[in-house]
Amino acid sequence: MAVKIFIATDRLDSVLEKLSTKIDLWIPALLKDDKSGPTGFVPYEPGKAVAFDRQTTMSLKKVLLPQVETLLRFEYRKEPEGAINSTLAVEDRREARPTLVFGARPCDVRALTTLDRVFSNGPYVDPYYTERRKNTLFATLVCRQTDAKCFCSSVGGGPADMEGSHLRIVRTDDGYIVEALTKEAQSLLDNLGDAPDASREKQAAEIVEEVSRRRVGDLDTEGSAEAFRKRFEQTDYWVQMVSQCLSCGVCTYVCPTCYCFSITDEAENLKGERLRSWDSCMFYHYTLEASGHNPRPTKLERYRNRVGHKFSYIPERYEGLLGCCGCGRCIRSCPVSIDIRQVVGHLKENTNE
Amino acid sequence: MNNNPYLPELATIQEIITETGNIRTLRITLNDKDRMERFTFRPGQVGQISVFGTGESTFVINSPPTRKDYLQFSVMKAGEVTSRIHQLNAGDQVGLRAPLGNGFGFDEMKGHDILFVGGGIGMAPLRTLLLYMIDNRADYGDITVIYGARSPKDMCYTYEFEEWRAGGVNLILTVDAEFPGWKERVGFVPTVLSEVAPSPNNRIAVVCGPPIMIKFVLFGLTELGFEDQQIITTLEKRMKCGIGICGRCNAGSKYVCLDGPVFSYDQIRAMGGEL
Amino acid sequence: MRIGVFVCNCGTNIAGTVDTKRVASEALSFADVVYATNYMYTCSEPGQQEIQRAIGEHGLQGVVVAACSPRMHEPTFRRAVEKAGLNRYMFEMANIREHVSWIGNDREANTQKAIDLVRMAVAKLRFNNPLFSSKMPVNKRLLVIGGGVAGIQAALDCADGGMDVVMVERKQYIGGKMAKLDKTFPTIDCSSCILGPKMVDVSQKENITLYAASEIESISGYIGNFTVQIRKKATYVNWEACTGCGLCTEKCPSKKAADYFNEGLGAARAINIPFPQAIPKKAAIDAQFCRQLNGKKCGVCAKVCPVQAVDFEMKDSIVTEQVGAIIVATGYDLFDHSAYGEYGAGRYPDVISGIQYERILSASGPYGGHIRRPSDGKEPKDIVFISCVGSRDASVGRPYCSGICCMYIAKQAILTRDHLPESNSYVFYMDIRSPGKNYDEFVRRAQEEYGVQYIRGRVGKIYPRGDRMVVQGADTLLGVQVEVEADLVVLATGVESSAGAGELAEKLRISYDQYGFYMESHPKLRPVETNTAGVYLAGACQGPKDIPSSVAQGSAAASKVQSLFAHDTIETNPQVALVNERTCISCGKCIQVCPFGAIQWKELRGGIKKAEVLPTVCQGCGVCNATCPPKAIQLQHATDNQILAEVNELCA
Amino acid sequence: MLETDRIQLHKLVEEALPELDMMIGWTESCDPLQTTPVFIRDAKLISKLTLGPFCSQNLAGYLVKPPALESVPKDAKPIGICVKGCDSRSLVALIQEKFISRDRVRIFGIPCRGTIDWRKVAQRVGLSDVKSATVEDDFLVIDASGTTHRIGLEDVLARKCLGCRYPNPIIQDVLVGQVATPRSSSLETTYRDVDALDNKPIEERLAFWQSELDRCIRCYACRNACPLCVCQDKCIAETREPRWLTQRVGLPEKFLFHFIHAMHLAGRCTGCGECERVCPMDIPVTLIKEKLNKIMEEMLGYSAGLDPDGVPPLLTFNPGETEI
Repeated sequence: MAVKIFIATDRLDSVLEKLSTKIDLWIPALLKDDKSGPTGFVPYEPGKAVAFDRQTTMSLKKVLLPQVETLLRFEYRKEPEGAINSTLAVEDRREARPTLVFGARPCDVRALTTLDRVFSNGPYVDPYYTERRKNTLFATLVCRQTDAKCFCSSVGGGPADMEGSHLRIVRTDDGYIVEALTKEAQSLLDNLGDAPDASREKQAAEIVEEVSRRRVGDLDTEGSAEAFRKRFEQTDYWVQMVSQCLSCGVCTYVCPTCYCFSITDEAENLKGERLRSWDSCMFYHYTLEASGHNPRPTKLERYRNRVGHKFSYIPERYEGLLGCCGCGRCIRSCPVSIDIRQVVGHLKENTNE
Repeated sequence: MNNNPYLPELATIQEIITETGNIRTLRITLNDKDRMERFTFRPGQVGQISVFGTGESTFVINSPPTRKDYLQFSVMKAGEVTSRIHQLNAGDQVGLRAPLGNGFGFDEMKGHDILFVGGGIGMAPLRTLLLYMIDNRADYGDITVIYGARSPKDMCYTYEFEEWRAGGVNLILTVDAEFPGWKERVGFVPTVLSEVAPSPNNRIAVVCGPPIMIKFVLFGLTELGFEDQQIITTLEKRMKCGIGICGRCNAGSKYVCLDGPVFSYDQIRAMGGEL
Repeated sequence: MRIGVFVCNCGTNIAGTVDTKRVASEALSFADVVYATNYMYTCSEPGQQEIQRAIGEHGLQGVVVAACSPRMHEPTFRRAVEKAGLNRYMFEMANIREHVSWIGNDREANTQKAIDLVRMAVAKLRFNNPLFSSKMPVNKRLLVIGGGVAGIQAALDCADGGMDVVMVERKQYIGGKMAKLDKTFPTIDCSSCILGPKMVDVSQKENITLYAASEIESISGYIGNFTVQIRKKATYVNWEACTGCGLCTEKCPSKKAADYFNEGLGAARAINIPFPQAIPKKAAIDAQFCRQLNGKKCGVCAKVCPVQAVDFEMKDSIVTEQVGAIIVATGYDLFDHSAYGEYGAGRYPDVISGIQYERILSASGPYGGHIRRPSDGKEPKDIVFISCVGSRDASVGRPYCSGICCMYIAKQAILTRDHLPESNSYVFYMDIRSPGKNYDEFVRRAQEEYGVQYIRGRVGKIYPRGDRMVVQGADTLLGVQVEVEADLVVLATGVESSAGAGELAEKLRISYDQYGFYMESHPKLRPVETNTAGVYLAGACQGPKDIPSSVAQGSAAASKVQSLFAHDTIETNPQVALVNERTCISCGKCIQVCPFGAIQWKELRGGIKKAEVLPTVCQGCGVCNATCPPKAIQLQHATDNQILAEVNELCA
Repeated sequence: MLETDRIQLHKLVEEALPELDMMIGWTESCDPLQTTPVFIRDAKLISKLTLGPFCSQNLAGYLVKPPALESVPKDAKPIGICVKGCDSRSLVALIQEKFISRDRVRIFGIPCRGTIDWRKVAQRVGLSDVKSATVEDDFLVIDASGTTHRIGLEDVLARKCLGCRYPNPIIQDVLVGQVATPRSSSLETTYRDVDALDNKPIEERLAFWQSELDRCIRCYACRNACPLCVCQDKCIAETREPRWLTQRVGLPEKFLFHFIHAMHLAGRCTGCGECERVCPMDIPVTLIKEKLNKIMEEMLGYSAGLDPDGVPPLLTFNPGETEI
């Protein structure tokens, strides 16, 4: 059982290829042939360039919560003589194969703590997510490429935070040191490489130590739940905060903790399926009722709800845990540069104004 | 329920009752006879009815748990799913996920006088509790029902008003405007409420109806001296999963599908706007 | 939903190349179909009864009939399902005859196609909703636009039926082109003798209101309830007072005004009554030629008028009329032959148009009925008629046949011989079109009894030689070039749409073809109706026509109006567009594009504007739906979801 | 020069603000390469207004998108807005379609020398931390990860700017700064990217769009950022009544969405490029609209947003037209 191996930079692809024979492997990769273009997690294919140099545009949540998945299939069966009482068959087919996400970031893995509580620890357990979650391991990179939009340390995480990860990846000058953090992960490293030599191990340890000391982001979220409740009715505050908002769904789709979904049926003649697809609380239709009433009719209520969800409602519902992992994707991808840190930061300022 | 809370149980429509021009009542039974026999729920809990190929929609189970021949749902034609439900016939197959939600605290109401205030289709959630109380009549004090609709043609459950009265219910009916042949009251529900002026002493008010009616009834009840915690209503929101996961039916940190749909007025006040 | 499918054999019409039994049995496998059968003649009485029986027996909520074109029997089947208690719009038709059995012989392919069409119809029906019509009151007044013979006939027919009629005529007199004619073919009876009494009737009927020298300003509303604004043009004579004595014309010093009635052959006074029999017989001032109106000192007419009817200050005025139906009878114009350079482009005074010759022939015309040529007033000896000038000639944009020229040339040639027995008439023609009753006989008479020389061929060139004209052409029957020297050349100028026809069509929201002729609803089955309900066509505004056809159409349009006016209310067609106010974004694009003016703004509380469809005006064309970006406006019987369902089935 | 313009703008806004309901402009954001829209009612905030090549957002859309202005009463004061050349065309198009009445806006016209595409900057300096970015003459000076980069402005301008024919506002009440010179005066230059794609074989074009649109995540940023996508909350991409699209994320749905979007803009798109700029997946979606715009110009001689009184060709018909 290997606990720790070294992978030279030029051997990464062959190691990944070997790994992909043991387990379904997902890696962060360029989605467009442009080194600064969008990135996301994709199933490994030989030769596919790993995008390790930065945080991915899209988070890894789709590994556990695909943008669209089939919940159920159904079929009406008719008697040959066109009987009125056609019978109905409904099945749910779930498939959760052992999966490894290689090259996750601490913030992304931390985001799963939110998803876990919602999908697996509520009064109802979502079997689709939960079964995938149980079968998925994360090899997480000690994160050295944070930028001005990252704030993981502000929301309880950190660039070297390995909570929820099964393997740790440290990028050194000439390669990667991968270390199994859990027993189940050890066998994955078998026959993949040799243990690192002492100097590399020392370098890795120094990196881990150095990164662990970093504080990424200076947002103070202490008391934000309370501050949000006080701000809730202050329309002026929210108008000021969201006037720029275009009400598009980018922030929610790139967000690793945004999990809201819709369920729709699609059928052709007698057969069909029930789909679950990502939805966004930024969309008008998200809460639109059949009567025409909409409790969150404008971007003001919708944006407020998003902030509330992450910094007030989720903490209130789930033992104080914030619904934000500080990855900064919503800031990076926002077409109008809205900064959620500002919105949350201001919550506590002059609450009485 | 099975281990997949998204998987509906198959059910068959036994009977369809046309209540009004756009409201129909379905009486359905689960295809699994054992399940149907073991099926229990609290008045006020809801079910998700699936019309496969169109989708799911949430309705309160408006038959009481004390009457188990069928589960009854009243459906007003409004959106895609309800329109499709209106095309169904007895014998057709649907899916059902139930019971969901919290239901009324009928035990805590024991020994109290009860006031029901319902408007239009809003009578549906009240009916389940009302029939439950009729079936356990001795546990409750005075039961007064104020039920209003736009016109007699828009009133549901007219065929069982006599049964309600026979069950010891003070049933007060009203319509918005004069109508040929109408012998009961005329006027909006909040107005009738202030005319009837039921005493708030030891009484719990259960309100359901269109938002505008609820607004004025709440105002009226407060005028009459009802405290917030004496007033109970059920909320409606767009729902998808019905099990507190999909995220949309929240009001503050509460999910209407999971923590509701029944809330007392003081709870609603604490939840903030966005209703 | 419970759907029944009925596949029609149509005898062997369909069953000959489609396995209808298989289509029916396949239909049973479609969602919601609970009953399917095939039948020999579904449209027959027993066939309809079978549908009604099945509706009762199987609790059907919707019916699909796979048979012929819905144009044929959709109304039949709708009535049938309605009798059985279904809403008539819970019915769909799959056309497996015109679209399948009649156009292919491959039984297998046909059967498969029929199955596809039925599957599409079923898919659509699953999204159908019951539709209901409403009733609107009918204002039983008729507007006739155009006072030519067609309009006169329509107006008189309706007035005889007791209806109020409003007639609007652009010129200052009614009678149209026919009033200018001398005699009419093939009977050679006097045009003004047969038209005159009808014109008088129009002026004397109490229930006809005549607005001459007036034009349609705007039209709004819909069948049964139109509001019409009429612009009464300034005539500078108070017609209430004018007695038509003619004193003003006599004294008018402006003697060189254009004589429109005589097609420019004579000269008129600036104030005049166009012709003695004019209805209304009222004088009007031609502002272009009036000295007083052109800033010179005159005012003679005002001074001599015994009733002080002349009013130089008169302005156009607008009157509003409410009507329930409109007959458009705006007639035609004659082709301007100056387009033909080879015929002198209108530069030779002795190359004239047919209508000018008509005025020459007329006893009330500029030459008192004596045939003279315009250049020097000499009696012509050799006269050449040339047909198809501005007809059947794509090079001048007139590829169609004007229908009347062959006949009027024959008539004019005969009349010429009557007037000038010594003269010679030649007719250059392409083909002779004489399909009416007694028409061909008439042309033969011209050739055989009157010795008119018919030369089949096109004229290549006309040019002057001395004081005569040389007509050069080919005799295609003999295959030789011919040259005829003539004193007078009459060009049979063709028919074109009336000037301003397009603008009027826009106001009426009716469609017109590329030549400006108004489009009928159906060329065979609805020849006098337009696609705008309540607007009917009569006469040459719809296409070239002779007098009998114009009169017949006038009466036909009148009968359409009378059957409309036989009801106090009309049922609206619910197959129209409807706006979902919740999704309407108030962009107004539907209002801009609606060809019928059927959409207007509706103001909601708070000043928010939303589009609103006038169901009686809407013709269900769907342009609005195609234009509406959020698809908030939907055709009730062809919603996006219905069409998408059909497309999905087609692609399945 | 930029600083002079900024001061001029502040002065002009200061004078105008008392007569305005509010002023919409740009201000600095947490990203040195991108500004963020700012809505000013308080004179104290005027100093935050900024100008220059980082002001890429087209602000015209805010005039028609809820809730910024929906509740503004009819008799309210006009709204001040900063517009570049391309933004002004959007404004003109909205005026043409009567979404905005001309007298409800006070237009501060900003001649534009091109806007910066942060992706092009990233291609040169990497995605590492950009600490600051300034413009010095024709250069962009970037301090990123401790290194100073000096890049020619021309090399990092947005794609749409390179073929810009209208850098100066079409309409304005006041002009801030010096008139700019158009980068293009011909269809060839403006539509060079369309032509380049059109010249490829059809299979290649199909493959191009398949691979580009495959990245679409249906976040609708392109739609919501488009100033002329006036349906917004009522967009048929999300409705079931009618149901044009399913929620699946296959290519058919993505194609359908993007082509419906483009068709709805036929004869209306002013080529501001916002759809492309905001795409988180870097899909060149403006190219689809550019193709339509080119057809409009060639076939009907029409270019949207140039004439406040013009009628878009698809909203009219000519009575003399032969095929009606």
